[in-house]
Amino acid sequence: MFENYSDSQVYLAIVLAPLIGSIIAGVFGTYISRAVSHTVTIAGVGISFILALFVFKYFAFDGAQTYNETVYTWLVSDGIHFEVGFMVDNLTSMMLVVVSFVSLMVHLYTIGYMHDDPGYKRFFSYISLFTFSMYMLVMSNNFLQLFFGWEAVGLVSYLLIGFYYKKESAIFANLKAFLVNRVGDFGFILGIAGILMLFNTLDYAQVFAAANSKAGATIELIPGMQWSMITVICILLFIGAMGKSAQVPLHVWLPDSMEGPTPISALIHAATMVTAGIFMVTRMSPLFELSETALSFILVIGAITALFMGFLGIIQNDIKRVVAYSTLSQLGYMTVALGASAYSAAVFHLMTHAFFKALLFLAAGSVIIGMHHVQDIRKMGGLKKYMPITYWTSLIGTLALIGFPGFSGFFSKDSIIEAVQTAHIPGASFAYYSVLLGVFVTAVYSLRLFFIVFHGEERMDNHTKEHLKESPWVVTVPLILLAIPSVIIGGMTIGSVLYGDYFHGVVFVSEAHNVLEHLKEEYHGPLTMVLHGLTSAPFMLMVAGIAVAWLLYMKNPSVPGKIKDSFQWLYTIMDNKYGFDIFNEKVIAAGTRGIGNLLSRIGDILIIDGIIVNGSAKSVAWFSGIIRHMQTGYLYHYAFAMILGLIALLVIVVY
Amino acid sequence: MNFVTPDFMPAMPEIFLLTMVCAILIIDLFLKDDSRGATYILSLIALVATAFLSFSNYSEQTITTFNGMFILDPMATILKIAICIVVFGVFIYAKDYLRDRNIYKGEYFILGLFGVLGMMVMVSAGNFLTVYLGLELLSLSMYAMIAMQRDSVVASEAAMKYFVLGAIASGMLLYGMSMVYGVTGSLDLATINKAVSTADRVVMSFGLVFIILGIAFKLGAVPFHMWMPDVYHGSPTSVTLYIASAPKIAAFAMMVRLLVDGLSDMHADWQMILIILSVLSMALGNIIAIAQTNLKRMFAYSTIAHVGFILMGVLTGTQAGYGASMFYAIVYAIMSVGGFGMIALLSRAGFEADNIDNFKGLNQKSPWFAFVMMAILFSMAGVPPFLGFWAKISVLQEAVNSGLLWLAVVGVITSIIGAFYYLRVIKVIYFDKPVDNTPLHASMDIRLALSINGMAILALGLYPTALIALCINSFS
Amino acid sequence: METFVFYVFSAFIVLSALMVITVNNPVKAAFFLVLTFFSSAAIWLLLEAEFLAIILVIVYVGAVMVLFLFVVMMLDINMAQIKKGFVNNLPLAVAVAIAMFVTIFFVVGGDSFSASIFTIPDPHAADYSNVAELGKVLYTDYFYAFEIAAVILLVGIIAAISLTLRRRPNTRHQNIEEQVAVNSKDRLRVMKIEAQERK
Amino acid sequence: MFSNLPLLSLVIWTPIIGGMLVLATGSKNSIEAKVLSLLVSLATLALSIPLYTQFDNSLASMQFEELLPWISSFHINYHIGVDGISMPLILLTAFITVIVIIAAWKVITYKVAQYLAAFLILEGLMIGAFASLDAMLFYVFWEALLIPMFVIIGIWGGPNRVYATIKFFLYTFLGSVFMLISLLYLYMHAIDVNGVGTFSILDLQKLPLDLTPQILIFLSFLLAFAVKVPMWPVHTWLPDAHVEAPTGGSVILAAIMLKLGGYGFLRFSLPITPDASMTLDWLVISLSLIAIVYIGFVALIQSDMKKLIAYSSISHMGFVTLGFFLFWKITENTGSTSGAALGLEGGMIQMISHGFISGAMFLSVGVLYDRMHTRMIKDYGGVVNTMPAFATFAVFFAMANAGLPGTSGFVGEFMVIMSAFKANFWYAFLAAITLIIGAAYTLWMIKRVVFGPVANEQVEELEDMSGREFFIMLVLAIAVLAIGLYPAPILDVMHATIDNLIAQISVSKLP
Amino acid sequence: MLSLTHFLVLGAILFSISMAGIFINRKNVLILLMCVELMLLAVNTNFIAFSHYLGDSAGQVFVFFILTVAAAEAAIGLAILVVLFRNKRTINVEELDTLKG
Repeated sequence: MFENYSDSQVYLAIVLAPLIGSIIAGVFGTYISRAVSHTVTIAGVGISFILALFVFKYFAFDGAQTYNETVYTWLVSDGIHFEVGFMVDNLTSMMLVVVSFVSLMVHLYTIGYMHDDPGYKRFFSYISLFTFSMYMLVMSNNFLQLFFGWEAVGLVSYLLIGFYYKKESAIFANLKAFLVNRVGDFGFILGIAGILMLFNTLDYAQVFAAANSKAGATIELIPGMQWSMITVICILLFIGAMGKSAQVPLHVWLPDSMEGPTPISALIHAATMVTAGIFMVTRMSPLFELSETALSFILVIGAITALFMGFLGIIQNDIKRVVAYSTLSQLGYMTVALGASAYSAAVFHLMTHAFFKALLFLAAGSVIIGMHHVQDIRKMGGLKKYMPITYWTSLIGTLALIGFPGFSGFFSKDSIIEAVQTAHIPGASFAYYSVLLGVFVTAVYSLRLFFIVFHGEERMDNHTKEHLKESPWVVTVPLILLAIPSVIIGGMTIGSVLYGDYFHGVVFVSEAHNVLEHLKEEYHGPLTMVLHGLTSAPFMLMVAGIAVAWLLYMKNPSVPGKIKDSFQWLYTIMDNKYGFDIFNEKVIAAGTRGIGNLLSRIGDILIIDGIIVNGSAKSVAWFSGIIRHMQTGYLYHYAFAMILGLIALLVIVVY
Repeated sequence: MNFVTPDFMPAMPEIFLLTMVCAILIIDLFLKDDSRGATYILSLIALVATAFLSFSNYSEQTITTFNGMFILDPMATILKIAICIVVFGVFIYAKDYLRDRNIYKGEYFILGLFGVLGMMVMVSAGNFLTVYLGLELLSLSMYAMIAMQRDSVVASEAAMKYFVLGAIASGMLLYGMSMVYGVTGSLDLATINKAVSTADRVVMSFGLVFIILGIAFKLGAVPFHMWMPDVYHGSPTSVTLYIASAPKIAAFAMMVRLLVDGLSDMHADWQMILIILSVLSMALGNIIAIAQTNLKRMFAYSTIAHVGFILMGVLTGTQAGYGASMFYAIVYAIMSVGGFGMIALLSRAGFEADNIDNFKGLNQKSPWFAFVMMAILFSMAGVPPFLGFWAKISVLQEAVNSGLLWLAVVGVITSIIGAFYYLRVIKVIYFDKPVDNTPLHASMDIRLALSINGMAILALGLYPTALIALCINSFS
Repeated sequence: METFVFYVFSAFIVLSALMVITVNNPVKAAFFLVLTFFSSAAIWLLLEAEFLAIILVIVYVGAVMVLFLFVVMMLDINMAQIKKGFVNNLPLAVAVAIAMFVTIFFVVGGDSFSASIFTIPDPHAADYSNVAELGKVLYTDYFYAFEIAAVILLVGIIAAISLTLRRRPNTRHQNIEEQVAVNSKDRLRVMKIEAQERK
Repeated sequence: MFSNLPLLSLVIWTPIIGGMLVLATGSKNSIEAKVLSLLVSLATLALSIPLYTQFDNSLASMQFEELLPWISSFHINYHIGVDGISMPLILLTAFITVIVIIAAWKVITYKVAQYLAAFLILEGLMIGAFASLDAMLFYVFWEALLIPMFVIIGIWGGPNRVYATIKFFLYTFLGSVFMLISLLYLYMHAIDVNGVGTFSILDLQKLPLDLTPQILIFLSFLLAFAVKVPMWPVHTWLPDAHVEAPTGGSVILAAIMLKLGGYGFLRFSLPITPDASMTLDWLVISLSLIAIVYIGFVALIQSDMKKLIAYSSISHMGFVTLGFFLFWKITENTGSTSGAALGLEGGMIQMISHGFISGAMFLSVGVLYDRMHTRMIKDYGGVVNTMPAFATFAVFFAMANAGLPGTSGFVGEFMVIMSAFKANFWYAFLAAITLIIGAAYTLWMIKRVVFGPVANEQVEELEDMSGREFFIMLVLAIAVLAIGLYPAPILDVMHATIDNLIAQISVSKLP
Repeated sequence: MLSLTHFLVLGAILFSISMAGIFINRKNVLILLMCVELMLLAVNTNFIAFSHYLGDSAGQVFVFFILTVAAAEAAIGLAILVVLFRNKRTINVEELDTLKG
């Protein structure tokens, strides 16, 4: 069908198909029916999915060379070519498949989920636009386009979180999301600027090729202190990743983003967009490898995110927020992997996570549909018998999430834990214990959610209960389709992705950091790994976690309340999410406004306008009012002025 | 004794004008009040003819006659024409105003024409004596014109003040002349100029100060300006029109005759004095103008500020500087006559439009005249593309060229202050609602003349080349 | 001798001038001014300006001062008012006058005009006619100025008349021409009056 | 076909003379005045297009030059021409004026002919200022355009218009008179050097000059242009002027008039006083950075939409001036001039882009103001419910204002930040803060105005945009998007000129 | 013997007295006019003295014209005074302050 994959038209088609769908559904939304709008967008994404599969095949199985071509020159200035172009290699093709697959599932799912929503067509337009943006991001061959995609997905995220624009909380959340992301972008663009300064180009290939030769470059940020330029760039770039991938402290927007419709949470805020940071760092591995400081920084940030965001999952009562915190925690895992130079592991976890997390979100969405848009888990319970498909797929997702041996999550997560264990850079041991403990925490909150929602006492009101039934097929089919890779994809691909040469020539790891090389020596196929996993520490912790969850939420549901009462202070801290939101609102937002007020009142209004501008005008007017009385109207005063002037001039001239 | 009949030809315009005035004086005696138009028309004809005669008398060379008392040079010709044209406008603007106030008498025109004669004498003066006589002829005519509105308290007060101060000023001028005469032994300006180098320096400087006082009084430079606001304000607008316009040209000519033709070797001395006067005039004029609510008074202060600029050109002591000042003086006269003309236009029987508030909402009543007034005001403020801008530029350029950069800076700073009060008037015209909706009633001639005046300010602003060249070339 | 005459008349001038500015009554002031003029005429005679000295007396005293007096008399001036505030202004006036004088004196009192530079001219011969000398130049060299002076006087006439001449519309006055030109038709009108019934 | 015509003169004088004609139609026949002025503005736009199509990108010299003697006594010539810097700005002016005239169609009811005429005359004067190659001619246009603007704000402005107009006028007047003195000084200096005075900008650029006069001249230019741009701390006239101005006035003010300041830096400050620019570049850079950050904060707390956008304009114009003055710091820091053109061209494209975006933003406010007669943010809320089409454009332009990639707002900011990093990390750091603050104030306003539940009854009754309004917004949106996606055509015309400029300023003019 | 200086000093004294007169007299415009006459007298004395010592008749001619003009001036001044008095019923200098500021 597509014989020549290096033909740029294929890649253009992948990118443009959803864009065209989006434009049709969005711009011409008023003139077309709902059916048309979902058909065109799904067709667009469908085409790109199929093409992505071919591309994947081409790279993964046919062993194609990296495709790197320019589409058009955006602008030329100072001899630097800023271009829009595609770079497709193994990493990209994998991302393409993940993105297009999840996106397709979400598109389908949306038909059911958004069935009654007045913004139906708008929604399809947005998610197709998002797909386009995400393609641009992952297929970029330069930093500029990366930034474009980076911001574009942010824009769509903004639009979608605020999809219910009448809801105060939604439009607050989207503003927050955009701004927090902008903080990350702030670092990101500086990082790009640093790249341009160091390499005089923004083209990946050229930058990576020259990376080693520029490793010694320094920059004087504070007079007298020389910093490694690469470190500065890497940390700045990673700040961008922190924003997009919601790493502490720029994670605050992600839980709030759950204000958006659930399909969005699955697509954008779990599977794809939030992993852009992971993708980016992986892409930049030739740079990051040159800076141990940056890696260490990444490692620590990731570890903190992985552990502490997990804790918060335990006390959440909103079904989507629990999953959201879980996402945060998992993103922390990926980041930890990046820090440990296990880029492949990070991307591997990214992939598996995309499937099972999308699954979990969509399942949650299914529950929400069933519950008539109630999201509080305290009002659920015993849904197993009403929603069997949802129940089973959720179980698969949960098991994958907690890394139950054999499920896809197990392979990726275990690899990360082991990789960190092997790493030696500063912060590695902290990270190791964090992720290890994280396994326990993950098990606790995941199973807590699972038990409370699907088992135990039915706490919903009668009206809801009467209408409670399994979701329609457009909802359940995507669940099933996602459940399949959630189970198998890990074991299937671990060999080639992690320990094979799938990422050869894509991801660069310096000898000193090459943790996966160590792991590779101990790896003897997925089955052995599962067996080995059953005896490892993470497994024990996971089982302990399941047990605790079972005890607390199935066996003795009253205990959690008591624990909460006796550790009130801890609960308060956690309920306030460690105070990040309060800090942001009370200190940063209020502080910014305060500074604005201060500058406006004192700077502009008082000093510049009041004293200098109006002040000088007024003083001239005042002086004028005074001095006009010199003109007394009396003849002799006039004569006096003349004579005085005369005498003064005489004195000046004659003497 | 051998008496050579002097060459009368160069003085033809003056002789003609005098003949015309005498004729008008006699004709006017036999006219009834309702046929006063004849005097008006005849006066206008006299002015046009005089201007034409002056024009036909134009000569590149300097011609002297009447024993050196009369000088005809390009500057004299141009200024005479300018004076005639400006006074032509004055008479047109004044007509309705005079009629509305029952002072539409032949004396206004006759005295006005005598004043023109005086100005022409000043412009062509080659001798202390002719300077003095021309000055007095002009001044006496003006004193009388001001007091002509006999039932007006303010007019008679203004006349009195002007008279007393004017008499003092001319007394001082004479005192200075006597000193210069004493040390140079001559009243002839050219002779004096030659004698300056050998004359006693101290006495010369001493006399110079008195002479400058006389000039400065006539121009209205601070601190010899005090008469101006009161006189401008108190005089009937028809007369303010006259006082505020052409006499400044004559005063400029007097300054050039006395300082440049007569005392150019004293440049260092008078430059210093003029700098002081210029700075004080620009600053004080502009600042006090801000506080004014009476438009005539405001214009008076604005005139003081303009005088500072006129002085700025002359004090450079360069040919180009004199030319620039001359240009400024002519431009000022055109703007000023337009400005006061607007007041006359808006005034009607029993109503003086000399308050700034009287201009409220003019744009609603008459967009055209609002535009004309705006052109005049922006021109006065020195905003391009209006004529006043070029006047400022020429003078500033010469100041800069003479190394008086700081003076130019003072000039522009004060003109910023100045812009404020002009803007205030424009604001009233354009942004405010009219207080009364009485439509403008004015005869065709005044409307036409004012329109031409306003358009001249714009058109000459767009293409000032010829006028500037004329002025500059007058001095080279 | 000349010196003596000079000092005597100078003293007169100065004193009477001071009186002019200090007396309250304008009539007195006018008379002191006349005295000043007379004394000045004497001084001018010392300077051999006979014609001007005569002119000063005839024109100034004879015409201008009379005009002054005429106006003073004509205007009904409140004398009581005029007396006030004199002392208050004195210090300033004296200060200004002294400053002025000192300044002038510094210039004219120095060597600039000393006898060494301006030698005292020999007196003219007895047949010298100041009038003839002035007359000769007045109508030749100063012809132009003379004409202008004539115009100035004309302006003075016109101005004075137009400012002060008041036509009183209500005053009764005879118009001879009209009286003569009158005929019976204008004066006499025959009217027919209808008889009316007595009520 | 056009080669023989004095194209540039036509572009300048068509709107001015057209404006006079419109005035002549009087206030009675408003529809005739409207049609006539639309035709005039379209004709001007049409005439200006050959300036682009026939422009030779490879030339750094002036093109479409016309030279006529004007005031020979002072060697002032009617000398006009365009290069890669001025040509895009002229096109922008012609374009925006059409928009403004269409926007006024239904909105202005009071003295329509005068309103439209003022805009047409203003257009001609602005183009004249951009095209002038004679400093005095430039100054004449530069000052003269204050008059129509003064009238526009004053007659059709808001309640506090008097204060605003006078402040606007005096501020700009104050700024420019010192420039005038400098020009006069340069004229005199030209006499000293060449024996003959000149006001030709190109000749003045070649004039050798000592450092002290250079610094003084530079400062006077700085004052003139800084007021116009406006830069902190001489910016306070702008918010007042914007708030009081009618929509069209705000659009022209933001879209074109501010650009005159930026243009002045390129045409006068940099080439005429390169050594002073080098000595004092820290000053301009500091002021620009203060503008970007400080004004960003101030914009954040504004409660008046127009004021907010006005402050945002100041902040965005900070990028322009920043980009223009990075050259020396870059050479100092990196030892090469690479990156300087990036800053200069970034500044240029920022100006053009800001022309579209700020214009569109003010028009958006205008759309709301025409319906509700309030500019206060608190009076709105949930506009999207009743005006979905409008909301779409509002969000789009807000995003452009926040510098979203893909819109024109991004291009300039991006280029300047790239360039600033080369000069100094902290310049880029401070400049990049706009990414956060800019988004914060713009989107916060959008949140409060556009999103949310319907706030009150007036909002409930709002009608969505008319076809005319929609058309204007669409045209602007396309422009913003086009520049954002493919800015190369605009940049290509300026490369030669900018390179030439850099070559000029890298040579010292010290004798 | 009498030098030129004598006459000039006399002129200076007269001139100064007239100045003083302008200040002292705040009540009566008439006396102001007289002060002006005094001033002209000082000037005339100067001119005549110079004329005499220079042996040049021009100074005297000038004085002749000054006298002529002064006469006309006095006529007009007094006419204005009369007009003023008719309007204000006073010639008090201190009351001539309608116009000021």
